[in-house]
Amino acid sequence: MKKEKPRIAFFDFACCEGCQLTVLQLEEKLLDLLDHVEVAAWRVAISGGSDAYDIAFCEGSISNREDEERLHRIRETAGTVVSLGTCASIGCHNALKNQWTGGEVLELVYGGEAGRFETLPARPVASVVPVDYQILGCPASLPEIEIVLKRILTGQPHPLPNNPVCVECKRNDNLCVLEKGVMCLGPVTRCGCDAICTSYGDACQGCRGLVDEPNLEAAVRVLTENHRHAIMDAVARGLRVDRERIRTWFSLYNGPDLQLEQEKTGHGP
Amino acid sequence: MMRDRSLPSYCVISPGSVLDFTAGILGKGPVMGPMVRPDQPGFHVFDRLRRPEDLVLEYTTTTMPPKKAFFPPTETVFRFSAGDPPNLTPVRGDPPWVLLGVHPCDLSAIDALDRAYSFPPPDRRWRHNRDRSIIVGVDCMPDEYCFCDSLGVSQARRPCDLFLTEIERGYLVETHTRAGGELLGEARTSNALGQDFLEAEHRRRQKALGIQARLSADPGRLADFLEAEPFQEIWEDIAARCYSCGSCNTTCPACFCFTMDDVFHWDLQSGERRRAWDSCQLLDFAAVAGGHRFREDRWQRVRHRWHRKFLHLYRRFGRPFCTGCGRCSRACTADINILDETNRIIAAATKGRGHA
Amino acid sequence: MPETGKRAGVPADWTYLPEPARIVSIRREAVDAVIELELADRSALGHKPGQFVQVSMFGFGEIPISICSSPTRTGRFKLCVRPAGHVSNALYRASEGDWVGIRGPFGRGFPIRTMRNRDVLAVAGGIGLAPLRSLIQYVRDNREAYGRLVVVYGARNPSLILFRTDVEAWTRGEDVEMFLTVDEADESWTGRTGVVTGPLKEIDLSTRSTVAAVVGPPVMFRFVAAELLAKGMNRRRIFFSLERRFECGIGKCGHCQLNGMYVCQDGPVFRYSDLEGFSEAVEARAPER
Amino acid sequence: MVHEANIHIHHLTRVEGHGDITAVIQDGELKEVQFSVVEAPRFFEAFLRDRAYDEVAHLASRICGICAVSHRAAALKAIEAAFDVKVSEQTVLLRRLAFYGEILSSHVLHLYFLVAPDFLGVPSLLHLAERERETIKRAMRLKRLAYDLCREVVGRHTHPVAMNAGGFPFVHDEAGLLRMKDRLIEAKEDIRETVSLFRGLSLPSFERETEYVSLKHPSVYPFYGGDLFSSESGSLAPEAYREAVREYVQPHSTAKYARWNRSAYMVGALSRVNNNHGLLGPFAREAADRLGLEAPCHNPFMNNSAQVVESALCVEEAVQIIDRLLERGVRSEEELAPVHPCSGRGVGAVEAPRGTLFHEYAFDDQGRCLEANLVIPTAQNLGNLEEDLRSYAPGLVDQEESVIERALEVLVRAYDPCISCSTHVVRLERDPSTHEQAGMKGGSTMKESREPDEREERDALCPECGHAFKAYVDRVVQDDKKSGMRQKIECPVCGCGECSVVQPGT
Repeated sequence: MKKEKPRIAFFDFACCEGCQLTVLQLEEKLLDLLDHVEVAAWRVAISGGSDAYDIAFCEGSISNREDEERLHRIRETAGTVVSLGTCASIGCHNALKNQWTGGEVLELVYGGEAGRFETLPARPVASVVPVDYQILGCPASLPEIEIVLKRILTGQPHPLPNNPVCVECKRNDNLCVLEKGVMCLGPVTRCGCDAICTSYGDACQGCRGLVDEPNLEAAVRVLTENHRHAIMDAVARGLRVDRERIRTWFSLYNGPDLQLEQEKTGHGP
Repeated sequence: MMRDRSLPSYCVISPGSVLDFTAGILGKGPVMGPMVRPDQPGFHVFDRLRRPEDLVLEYTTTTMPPKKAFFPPTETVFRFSAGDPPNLTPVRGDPPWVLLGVHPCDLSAIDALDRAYSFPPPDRRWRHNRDRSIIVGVDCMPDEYCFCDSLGVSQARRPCDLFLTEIERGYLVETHTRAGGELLGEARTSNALGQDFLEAEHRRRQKALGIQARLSADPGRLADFLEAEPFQEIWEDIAARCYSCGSCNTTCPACFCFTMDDVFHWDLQSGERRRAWDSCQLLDFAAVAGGHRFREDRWQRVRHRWHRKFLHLYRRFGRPFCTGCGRCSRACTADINILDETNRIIAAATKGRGHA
Repeated sequence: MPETGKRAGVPADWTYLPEPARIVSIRREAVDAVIELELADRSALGHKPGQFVQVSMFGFGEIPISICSSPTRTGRFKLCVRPAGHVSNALYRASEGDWVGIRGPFGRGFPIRTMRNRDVLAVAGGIGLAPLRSLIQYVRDNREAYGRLVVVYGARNPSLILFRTDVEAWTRGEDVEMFLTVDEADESWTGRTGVVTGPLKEIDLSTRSTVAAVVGPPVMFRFVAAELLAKGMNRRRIFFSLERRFECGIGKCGHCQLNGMYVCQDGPVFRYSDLEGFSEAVEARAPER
Repeated sequence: MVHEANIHIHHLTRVEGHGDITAVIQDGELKEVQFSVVEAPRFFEAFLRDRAYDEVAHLASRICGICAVSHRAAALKAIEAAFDVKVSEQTVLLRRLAFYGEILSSHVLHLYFLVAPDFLGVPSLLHLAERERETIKRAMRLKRLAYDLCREVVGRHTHPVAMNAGGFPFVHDEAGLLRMKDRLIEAKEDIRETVSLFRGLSLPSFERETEYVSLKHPSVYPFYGGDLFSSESGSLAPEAYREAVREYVQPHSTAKYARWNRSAYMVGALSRVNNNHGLLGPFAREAADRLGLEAPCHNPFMNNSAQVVESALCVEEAVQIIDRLLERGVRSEEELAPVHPCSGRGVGAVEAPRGTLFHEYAFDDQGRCLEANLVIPTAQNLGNLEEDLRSYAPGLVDQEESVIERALEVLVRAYDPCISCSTHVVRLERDPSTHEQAGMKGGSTMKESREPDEREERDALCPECGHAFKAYVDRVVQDDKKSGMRQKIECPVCGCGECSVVQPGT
């Protein structure tokens, strides 16, 4: 059964490289990984690099033509393409600029010079080339990276986790942050992060994207009307909690998803 | 087991002796009890007790129920490694917990799980963990979400070994099993006097009075209603507000659904099978390979929750799988209150039929 | 109701621990594989037609698969796997000599007692033929104890016909009345086309002495039941085998709950009359009452 | 001997982000040397607008996976300044502790994974698996220690959680802090070994004096804050950073450049050590002495040594902070310093691993961000890096091409450039002219700064000297602006008299 080790490569596009750094946190397990793969290219860690690889991890969003071409070359070379992290998988905050057209965003930043520059709407990897595995998270969570690596190496698919963050949060025995006066997107956000933010008493900002069939209508109503503590807290601080605010908040990571959801159900937040 | 006719027996333990008593148990094995987690001041969790002074016996309901002592949120069921045939090593369950400070509602929930998991064929993991455990109950004071009284569990004792009721002199201790008596062992106790019983009785009355929230029909009638009528509008109305986040199930002391999955170790030859809590409110709960989901619509899942708790399991085990602890209402991210909604169902069923 | 096999060496103490079983042979057909298994201790599985086992591909997970061989044949048993999820994919790709894990058999099988001395009508849609094959073989192996054996089998297209050799043998065999139909024919197809209700209409059943076993996709039940009822069959003599998600097989994990019943223990074979009033068994998917 | 060479190192490896080095040698003479950032732009300053302040803090850490704590802290300081929030001493101590985790992890990553292979002659640390198992293990241990310190304080290293405006919404575990303390003390041995390793590596003896800029604090090593300090011109309040830091754009690079008094300045570990030498504790000083690092040091390669010294400092001071926290007792900050958003503007300046980092935001009364300006260490360093390359490369022209290539790479790596941080990178066609980018003007919003005249201003930038002079203009003509006068100003650098800016009146 022993065949040649598959060759693995890491590439980054518009991103913070935090997901690759998270992979580096495998530490001793990196050596385990090296029992099963050869590293063909990993710019952050290794000089040189080879153009022959089987598994390509792509981090970051695609937002210019050069990157788009680079990604196409990667897709042609690699048998397996993995989008690593939320930027690569759903666009993340890079896609926030997409709410404006390319011209507008440039206008916003570069004023009269806009004509000199080129930018494309930031897109997840899967919108440019077919992707075999998706890993969510900003940054991707180390246990999930491990699981996906193992699944790739054993030929298993990795369906996106489809439970809301609440499930993992409760398994961690946490008091709901909503009860502590923190507004939270956990109930409509995909889990897989082990509810790290809420476990530390922070709000879930939805970095892993929406679950399938989220009840957005309920989410908006809950966040604007029902939230005993959280709303009281916000109001006490002189903040308006209205649909507009919630809608902006949802778009933090879910811009593209929200659009889809809106098209599908005819309503969104 | 032969019934010990001398049980229950009574004695009184002073607050100071409770500390010694706890310290004594801590010396013998792992103990779980309600305590304040430093990062969540003001709220209590069941967790492993390491210092006797951390135990809090007067507390409002914990966020998560004590069932995790016997059925952890995630656990390894067995390990496998390559071989001819492959080696399968069962992973024994949790340590034999002494579970301290369990409220009557949670005792009742453990009893419910005992029945469900012992129903043939039994879940031997649960039985294994339960058989080795000792449970010390404690009486509680209800909050606005509690409606245990209308489900008849506010004075539940089964399956505890010892039960404490706070009185002037400390705690009135009821010994319900021989194991409980052994646990009490050398703890400094005094005889229970008439006054102590009166006080405990008074406290129970106070508690009953304190429970404002009530189910407006007894569980048996509720089951009949649920069986007889569709209540479609009510389910759809709840579903419109529900996120399907599963918090109601994951905080429920009487829910016991789970899911299993495998992980490989890094040699990619060996690995383990893990079990984790699941929730029937989640979209994929009833999904089968190929993608078909039985109970695709949110309202079907909402209905399933009520039906399961108050109808199906009621019929099978003769009791609702709800103890009125109110955790799900507290935890609901969308403020759906199980009691209010249930009373709505009862009201809809009894409308035009006279009284509830 | 067996909680797990009652054979020697089974660690009855450990509810979720499988027994190793070796793949003796594997025959891949168009989109299915028929896998023949033997338990590590070579003991018989001891199942009834219509029961299922929980099959583990270690490292991949565990799935329920109905047993497609009859207990009357050998100590070994066969499973028919259609790759639909990652466990079944892995199983489909497995090789002879590989080890899997087995728990079970679980559930109630087909009512072979009720069927005794009566006519048996087996209606299969798609992969539903797998559990029925176990019943068909069983009836054929105990031929004198049963009346007519009528098999109606519908596949989506000719390439998706399961157990081709068996189907051919049944077609030829004098002890079976075989009706085969496909939804979508191709050029080579000379047989019947259309859904299973087509042949059902034609068959002349002695409704009073027939017991029907129906296995197929959820959408099939409604039409088949309607047809059988129209023929005058008693709803107590119509049996459905339901598909649900099973994780534990012993009525604990909750995934397969159908009203007050656990499909894994109380089913998967149900009397149609018992499903009536079960909103989730019949609504939208199953026959109108 | 190379007389003609066209060196182009595309997508330099073992740095954070994407950068190219270009060197052109003709007739044995260095004609051109450039370091270009080719990272895809991410437009943070654009999309931070309209975001609520807590989202701003959340997004800010996403600028960089390696300096996430710094970015988050800079954003929090800016937000807290804008809303006039005073955080507790405990919060400050914990934030400082998080910095030690981040600085240590960043330095260890850079030193062991990115730099050491250069000197050990391998393509990566992973290639040492056999030969130098101890070295690898030590690197892993230190990295794990740094990550765990971050985990203990802010949940994780990359993109801290629960590090919020006003304080932490959870209570830190004293037992966990105590365990960290023990591990930090144990780690001193690993730090000593690290000092020995880097002491044994011979660094090029190249020197070029430049302007060293960092924060400076009277009593605490200034990662978390202090006054802005330049080795040339002394102290300045951080809020006044715009008076000194002038950002501009070079056509060959998508990251912004910056200048101060000189045409370029340096930030980072070396600048910090140069400017705060007196604050090194005994353990860090021991490291500095063993490495021969004395302030002021003008050898940019010694930035690596300064990083080792700072690693020692992190371990040393983290222990002190934990002691201080445990002594006070870690308490719930249930009454977090309440954050009441109001219309305002704030600047947050911290020392990220690679140097001084500025975040500036303006908010409306609902705490929504109106505008954002982020000045990143690597951007500030790029000018100085190029000047170093320009002065270092001529000494190499006689070498083999591969040797030059490697030497230039090593110099770039010494700066530890973190290119993903480049928040407001631009993409320019190759174009001979140099363009200055619109910065933020005090009191005005970005929109206002984009008056039609701005185009005129940009077009007038100096094609000769390659240096924008908007900084100069901003400073010089600030007063005149108030008079509403329009003024034509010539480039003070090249003196060609042809390039000029028409400064719009208000």
